[in-house]
Amino acid sequence: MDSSDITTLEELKSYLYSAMQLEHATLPPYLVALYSIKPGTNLDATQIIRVVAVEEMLHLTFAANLLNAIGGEPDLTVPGFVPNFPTYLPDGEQEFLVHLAPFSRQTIENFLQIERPSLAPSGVNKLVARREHGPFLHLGTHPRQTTMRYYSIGDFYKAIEDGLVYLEGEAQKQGKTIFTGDAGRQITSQYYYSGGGHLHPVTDLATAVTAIRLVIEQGEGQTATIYDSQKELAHYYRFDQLIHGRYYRSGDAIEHPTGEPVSVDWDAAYPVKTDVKLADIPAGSELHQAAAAFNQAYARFLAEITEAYNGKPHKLMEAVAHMFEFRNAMTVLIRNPLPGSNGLYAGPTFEVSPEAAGAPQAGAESLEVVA
Amino acid sequence: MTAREESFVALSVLLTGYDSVHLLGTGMAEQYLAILDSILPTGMVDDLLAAYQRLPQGPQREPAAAATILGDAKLGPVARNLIVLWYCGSWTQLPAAWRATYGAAPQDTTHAVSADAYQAGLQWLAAGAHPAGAKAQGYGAWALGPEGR
Amino acid sequence: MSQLEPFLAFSAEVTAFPIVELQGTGQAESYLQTVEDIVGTQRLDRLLVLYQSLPLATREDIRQARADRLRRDIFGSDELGPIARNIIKLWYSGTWYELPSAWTEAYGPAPQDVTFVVAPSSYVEGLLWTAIGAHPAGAKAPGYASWQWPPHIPPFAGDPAATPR
Amino acid sequence: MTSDTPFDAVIVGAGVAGALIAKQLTGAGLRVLLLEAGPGTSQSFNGYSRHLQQFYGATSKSAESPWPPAAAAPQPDSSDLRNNNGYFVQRGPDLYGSTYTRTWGGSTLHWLGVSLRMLPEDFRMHSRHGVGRDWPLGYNDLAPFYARAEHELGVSADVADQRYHGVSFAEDYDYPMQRVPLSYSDRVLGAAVDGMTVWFDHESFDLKVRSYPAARNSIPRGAYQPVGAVDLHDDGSSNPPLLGGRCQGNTSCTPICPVQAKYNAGKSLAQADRRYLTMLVQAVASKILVDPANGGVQGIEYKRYQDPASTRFTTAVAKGRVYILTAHAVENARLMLASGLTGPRGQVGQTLMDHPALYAWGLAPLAIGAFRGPQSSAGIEDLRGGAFRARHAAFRFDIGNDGWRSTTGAPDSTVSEAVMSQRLFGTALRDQLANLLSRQVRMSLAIEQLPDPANAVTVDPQYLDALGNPRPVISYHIDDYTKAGMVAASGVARALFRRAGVQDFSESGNGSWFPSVYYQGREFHYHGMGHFSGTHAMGDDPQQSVIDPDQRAWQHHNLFLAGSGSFPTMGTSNPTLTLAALALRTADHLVATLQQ
Amino acid sequence: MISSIKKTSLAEIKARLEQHPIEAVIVGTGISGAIIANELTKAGKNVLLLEAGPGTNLTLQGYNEFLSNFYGATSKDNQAPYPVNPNASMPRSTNLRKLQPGETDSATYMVQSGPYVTDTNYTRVYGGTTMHWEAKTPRMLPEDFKSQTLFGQGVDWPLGYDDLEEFYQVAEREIGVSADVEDQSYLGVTFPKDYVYPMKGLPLSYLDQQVAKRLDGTEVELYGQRYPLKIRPFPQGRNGIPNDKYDRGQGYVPVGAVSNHQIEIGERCQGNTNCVPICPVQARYHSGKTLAKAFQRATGSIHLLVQAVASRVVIDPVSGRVTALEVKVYKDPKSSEHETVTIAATIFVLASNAIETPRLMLASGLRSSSGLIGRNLMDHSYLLSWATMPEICGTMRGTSVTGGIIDLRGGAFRRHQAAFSVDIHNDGWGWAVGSPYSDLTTLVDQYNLFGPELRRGLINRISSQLLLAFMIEVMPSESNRVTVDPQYTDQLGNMRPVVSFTVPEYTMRGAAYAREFARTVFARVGAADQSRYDPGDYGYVAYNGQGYAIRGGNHLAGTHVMGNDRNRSVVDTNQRSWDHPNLYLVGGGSMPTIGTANVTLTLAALCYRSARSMLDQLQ
Repeated sequence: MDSSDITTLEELKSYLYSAMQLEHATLPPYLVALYSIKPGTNLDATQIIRVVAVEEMLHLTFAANLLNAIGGEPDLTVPGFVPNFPTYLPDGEQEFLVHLAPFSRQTIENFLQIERPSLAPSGVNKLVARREHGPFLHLGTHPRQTTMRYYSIGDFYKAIEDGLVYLEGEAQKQGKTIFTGDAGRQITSQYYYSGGGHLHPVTDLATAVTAIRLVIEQGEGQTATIYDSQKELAHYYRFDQLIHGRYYRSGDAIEHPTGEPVSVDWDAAYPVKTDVKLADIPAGSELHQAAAAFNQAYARFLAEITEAYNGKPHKLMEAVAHMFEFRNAMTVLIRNPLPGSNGLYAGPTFEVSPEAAGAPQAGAESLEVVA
Repeated sequence: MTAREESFVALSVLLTGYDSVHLLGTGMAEQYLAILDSILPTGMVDDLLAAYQRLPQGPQREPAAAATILGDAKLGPVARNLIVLWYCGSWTQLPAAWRATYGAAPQDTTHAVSADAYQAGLQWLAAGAHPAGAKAQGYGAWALGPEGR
Repeated sequence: MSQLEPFLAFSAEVTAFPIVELQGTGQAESYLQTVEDIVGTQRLDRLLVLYQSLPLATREDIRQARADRLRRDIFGSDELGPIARNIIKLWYSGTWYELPSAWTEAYGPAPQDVTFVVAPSSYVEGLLWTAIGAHPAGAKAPGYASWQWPPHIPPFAGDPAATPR
Repeated sequence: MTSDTPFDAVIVGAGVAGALIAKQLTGAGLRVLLLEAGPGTSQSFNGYSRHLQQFYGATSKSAESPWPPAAAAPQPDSSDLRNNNGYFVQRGPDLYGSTYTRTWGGSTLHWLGVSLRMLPEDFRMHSRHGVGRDWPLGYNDLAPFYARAEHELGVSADVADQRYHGVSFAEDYDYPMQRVPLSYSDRVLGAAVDGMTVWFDHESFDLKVRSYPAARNSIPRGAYQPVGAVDLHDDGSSNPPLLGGRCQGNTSCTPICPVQAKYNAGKSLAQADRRYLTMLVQAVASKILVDPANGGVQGIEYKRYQDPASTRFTTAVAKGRVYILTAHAVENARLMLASGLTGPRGQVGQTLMDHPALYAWGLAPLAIGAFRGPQSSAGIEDLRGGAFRARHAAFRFDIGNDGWRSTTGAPDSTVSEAVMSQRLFGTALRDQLANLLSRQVRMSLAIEQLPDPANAVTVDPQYLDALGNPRPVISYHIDDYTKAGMVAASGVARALFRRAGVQDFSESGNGSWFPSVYYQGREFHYHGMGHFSGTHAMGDDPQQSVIDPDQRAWQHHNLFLAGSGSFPTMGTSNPTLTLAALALRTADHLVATLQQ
Repeated sequence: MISSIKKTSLAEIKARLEQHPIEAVIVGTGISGAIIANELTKAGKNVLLLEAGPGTNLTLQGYNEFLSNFYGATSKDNQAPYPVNPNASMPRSTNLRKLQPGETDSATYMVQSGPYVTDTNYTRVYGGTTMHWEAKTPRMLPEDFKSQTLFGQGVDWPLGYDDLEEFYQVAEREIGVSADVEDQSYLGVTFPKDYVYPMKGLPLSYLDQQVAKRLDGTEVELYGQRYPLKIRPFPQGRNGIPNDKYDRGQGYVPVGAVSNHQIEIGERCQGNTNCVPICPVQARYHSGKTLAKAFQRATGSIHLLVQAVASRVVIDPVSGRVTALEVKVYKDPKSSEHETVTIAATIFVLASNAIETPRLMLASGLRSSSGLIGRNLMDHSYLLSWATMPEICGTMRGTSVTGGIIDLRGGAFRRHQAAFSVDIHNDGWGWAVGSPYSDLTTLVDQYNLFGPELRRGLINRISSQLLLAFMIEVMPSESNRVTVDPQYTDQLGNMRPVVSFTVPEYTMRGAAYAREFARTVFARVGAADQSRYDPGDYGYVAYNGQGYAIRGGNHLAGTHVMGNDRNRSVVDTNQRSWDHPNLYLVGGGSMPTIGTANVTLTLAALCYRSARSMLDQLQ
């Protein structure tokens, strides 16, 4: 048995929690880059980043469905769920930091690192030694072996898939199943905003495995092809189109897109201060208040999603509507000059503390509209 | 006061937003009920009062009044006329469609009911003023700020 | 850039949107430019200097005095009032409205003074929509089914409905 | 001069001019016959109270509502304008928007009581501004008579407020009573408006909301005794007034002051010496009988009716040494023309003027207590004079205390809109009315009009009244001078509302039934101010005027035409005080000549 | 979906014409043309599509340019996104004016010869009027097909509801209709057992719910019968939540934005409140979605020629068959420079719309033996009534319309007066008075507000706006018509349509009742009526002493009516011309009456039916 193997249900649950954390962690960087683009410019880039971000939301929801299916309780309000940027994510070969940064070539390259397709060579232990990184959060690490990490996100998910197969197999032998979760807690495509038919409930091993494979495919892609099984371009290649300035077409080879040109204007973005913190904004200023209010609202949003993932799936629709409101709040912050920063602009800081979220249960109520 | 008159005043309270003390204080209640009786077809005033009696209590009362009295094709125009009667002391001819459907009394013309009714109009009270040409507030009172309602 | 700060301060007071939100539209410079191009820098200067000379509102009574002065000296001015009103409309709708003919006769026509949407993005950034808890038709969509819930109308400082007078 | 008739003077019309002359002449022991076309129901307190009840019970509370005409003495009504089928035969092109009252006391029964003096420059429009014509008299000639008229009418004002545009007063003069206090809404508006500067060309005007002289009783100065309500009886007895010593704020000057704190001509008539005064009411003068040889008047034929509802009458002739027509600017001209007397070069009836007026109305930001106080207690007078009058009309503003009553028919219309259209009821209705009614603001913008011979009263035998007297036929248009004044005035009103934060509803008058004129692509709805004048203008030149400065007809040595018809121009003053001053001046002349 | 639609150059077309004879030429890329093209290519037919517009919106960039035009337009009218093109002009409402009796106004593309001035319009771009349609897709009522028999009004259809039912289903699938059968089963409309719409119904807006709260269950009385009222959702050609029960449990896959590369938007409506004039994400159906399928499937056998304006239908005088179509192909919308080509084919399908199709026929001198070409022009008459709700209802959100009142679409009263369907507009008084801009200018310029009072004033004034749009039935009348007149031509020299229209008395009776009905509804929900009809309005119609501003509905129909009798109709039930056996005139023009259903779904159903007949003819 490999040291990466999952052998208990609790272990599986903690893996799935990490998966949710991982999927969520990519959202803030994508959104900051997306909304830093000046309106009316970079139409292609806007579409590309937006679609990827939406799919990360889908993956997050899949992870929640998986966790719910085996009787877990997704909780996005746990302290530390939202990383403190910059943060580390695992990748295949080398370490890199993920930043909250404006749209730029460098930022897109950063995104390519995040989505880089890679699986550990066969026969190699998928866990590799982890270097010490100071205070930064580590995602994709082994829940039990904190000094180790997965070779790639793909390996991380593969471990989950293996764990599911193994544990369900064991359970079946005893006439039981690990899929004991309440089916009513599953989020279906009815409640998920975009892409009809993509999201399906997880109720047994088959649906669980389908879900995991979709996440892997949509995200990092498989090494052999740039399209996933739904004939969609994997995230890595979507971003790659911006670097190459050309769309991929069916049949194109990796790194050689031959489709229509993609026009990118790297300068048409607000120069948001990278990894901006509340502390960078003059205390007491309107801007500070607005940034703090955003964090607070974001924390409430996570609380609302948590509620949706815990038996009130219809709440997701409302949460999504609130997410659209964040878009507006984010663009407001991004277009405000940051005082004393030589022409840089502010942005959302995503510093979400339990205090910012208010009392844990008060989340949904406090979102009551003011009419 | 008869039960019917009491019911009429209670309906008027609902319609005008003034309490019964104010309404009875105008001294016009009996006269207004008589006007309704004289202009409307037989039984319609009682229909109106019955509709009022059927209203639920609580927060649904106003919406129900809006729907079943003011929103009713037959009773709505009558109720609105009654409000104007209280506020302005004048009767407004009912809408042509109403007259055609429910029958028009010869007295159903737009007219000021009486000199008393003019002076009793609630509109002046609402404005924090006095009927033009009557109930003057006294020399120089106009230089002070208004006391509304 | 020198004019931007007072322009924003004035705009914030007359639109009842904080500067952060005005900046957040990304339109501040182009609106300032629009106003300057049409009415001239000097005239806008005069408006902003006059604005800056208003008494600071620290107490309730002075607040009223300030509002009265703003109304009398700027909105009540033949020359500056139409500009001030146009600045409000600019922020709220992204549209520059042609100045009244009486103004043009008195202070001279400007060739650019026609009713126009400053830019497609200024339509999208109109504060009108934010104020009413909606979104510009055709942009910033609030998401599927969002329309079935009551609107989220953002609270704002000085709302007469929140602080009965 | 010896007397071969029982009367020294026959006066036609018991309005303010007739009343003042009658009072002066009888005071001098001269015998006066006063003919009044309308009924005398307003003489007694009870009769007056019945008029008040009539007003309370009227469906439309128009200016004429308490004063319905007798069948034999019809009068114009403001509702006639809706379909142009009333007493006036209006030939246009524009509609003449004013009305008057033919009853004992005349139009002072329903006037507002504004008693402004004319500006010195108003008397010299041609010399000063190159438009209109000059008066044969100047401000200084009239000033003593103004003072006396102010005393007769009982005008409340402070001299300190009234010195502007060259208006001057004798050194120790002040009005008989203190000014009427400004209403709360005047003060709120004043706080916003005062210090506002308006530029016309290169001339600047600082605006101020100021109290105007009002013929309404307030707090007397010194020994002045205000005159209250009239109570005359048929037997000639009269009771001391019980009411009307002071304005109570009935907000009803027009159409009727319930307590008669506001001056009406009856008050002067009640003071006439009854020993020398004979009053005939329901006596409609129908023809002036003239000696064709010398133009002298030999008598005035009149038709007397017994029942105001009937048109049965008897005809008689009144004779006196002199004849004084004080019937009204229109009625004087009409009677002359009906008698075939057209004046020098046919000027009788010509140069009819009014103050076409615009309304500006809106909602104040806070409750200002509309519908309280005298109907109006302040105005803006600063644009009554100035060099701009060479190019466009001057104007003055009256600030109303009666909400939108004149403009929309509030408060009834506000109630009706809320109930019938907006379908409100209960507390929501009450809240809305409380909120809207108390914030209503209205101003009248009265615009000067120049004398134009084409604007005229004429008669036409095909248009007769029930007694067979010809009805007034009116040709009228509003010229560019006045229209340009409308543009200026509405611009000032708009600016003023802006400073005061008043929500402007004036534009919503576009569906209004008030007549309208078009100018520079804009539509202006206007109404009349009841300021009829110019129909028998005075002058120094017997060829260029109908009467001399004593109001004596150039062509008829014993005929006087008194009233605002005598004005060569009218500036922006409400005409009553000036016509009262002229009447007193003529009375002096008559006393002096008749006592010889 | 990724589409591989390409324009084909004129040179290529000419080259192809020599090698492969074209089986069907279709004029117009709106929904009728698209459906027929798709059906014919499914059967392997060789099709040429002609589009008068330049087709810039074939790409996402082009589509977004339309959106950007809209954002930047001062007037946000129906045609705001679509550039002026003098070679393929379209009606625009912005410069209409009231006509004096007997006057004709030729200042706009569609010549108005009165007496009523209509602001009805259609769009001459790739995708046709589905580019700006609102996408309401109610079926016609069974009684609508028999209005002469049942009510003594109009004419009966040669087909009945049952004949069309299966085609309604196909059309609902193609358009991608979101609705729930239980909401749409009323007044005799039936569905097969187990039928569900492809997607679930869109939720009612908060505004609808506030109205429904107080209105549902109340009744109105009309000619002795009582009609209970209810706020119901409309079926919408707009992506919602797919119904997994659709197609016997197969489910439904919505079609999102059509583009030449992956963009993945439009699989679900986002509530842009902008269905008209352009859906920013293409969640609302437009015919480009259908054409994308055709091109995807049959790249070689379908060709699209843009900037091609059909100018003459050429007839063999002996057989009456169409021998060719003359087409003016222009190089640049700004210039009249063009080349006239003659295109022969086996069958010809005119699918340009109920104004342009008769215009082309009449311009070709083809008046039809029944003389009915261009006559019986119908369009729904709209009467607007607007009011202020007693509380803030969040107006200006959601799709243009989510709910309304359909209870008076049918009933015995139709003997006396027109039926109507009522829309509750989620965009406030925009259609009536230009809200919210007019509210802003009134508050700032007239009410002299600024600062917090202004902001609160806007909230109170806009967020509680309620607008009821009454879509009133119009019956056919031969004097309501489209004609042509050689003195009125466009830049290419094609004759422009001349429209004469009188709002029929039957409709005005319905309008007068609609006004009363609106007052009743307002009274019941406690809304304050704010409606005013200006006698200076171009669409002002006086009726019985009252005046009403009547608006056009863009539901054009009747101008080449179908029937069983060749002397009283222009086309047969397959929309084939009685006079010209290889010519099809398709679209709303074939509809004998329109009832109170927005015409698109029904005309789409007719096109599916006709496609079968065309395939038979091409065998």
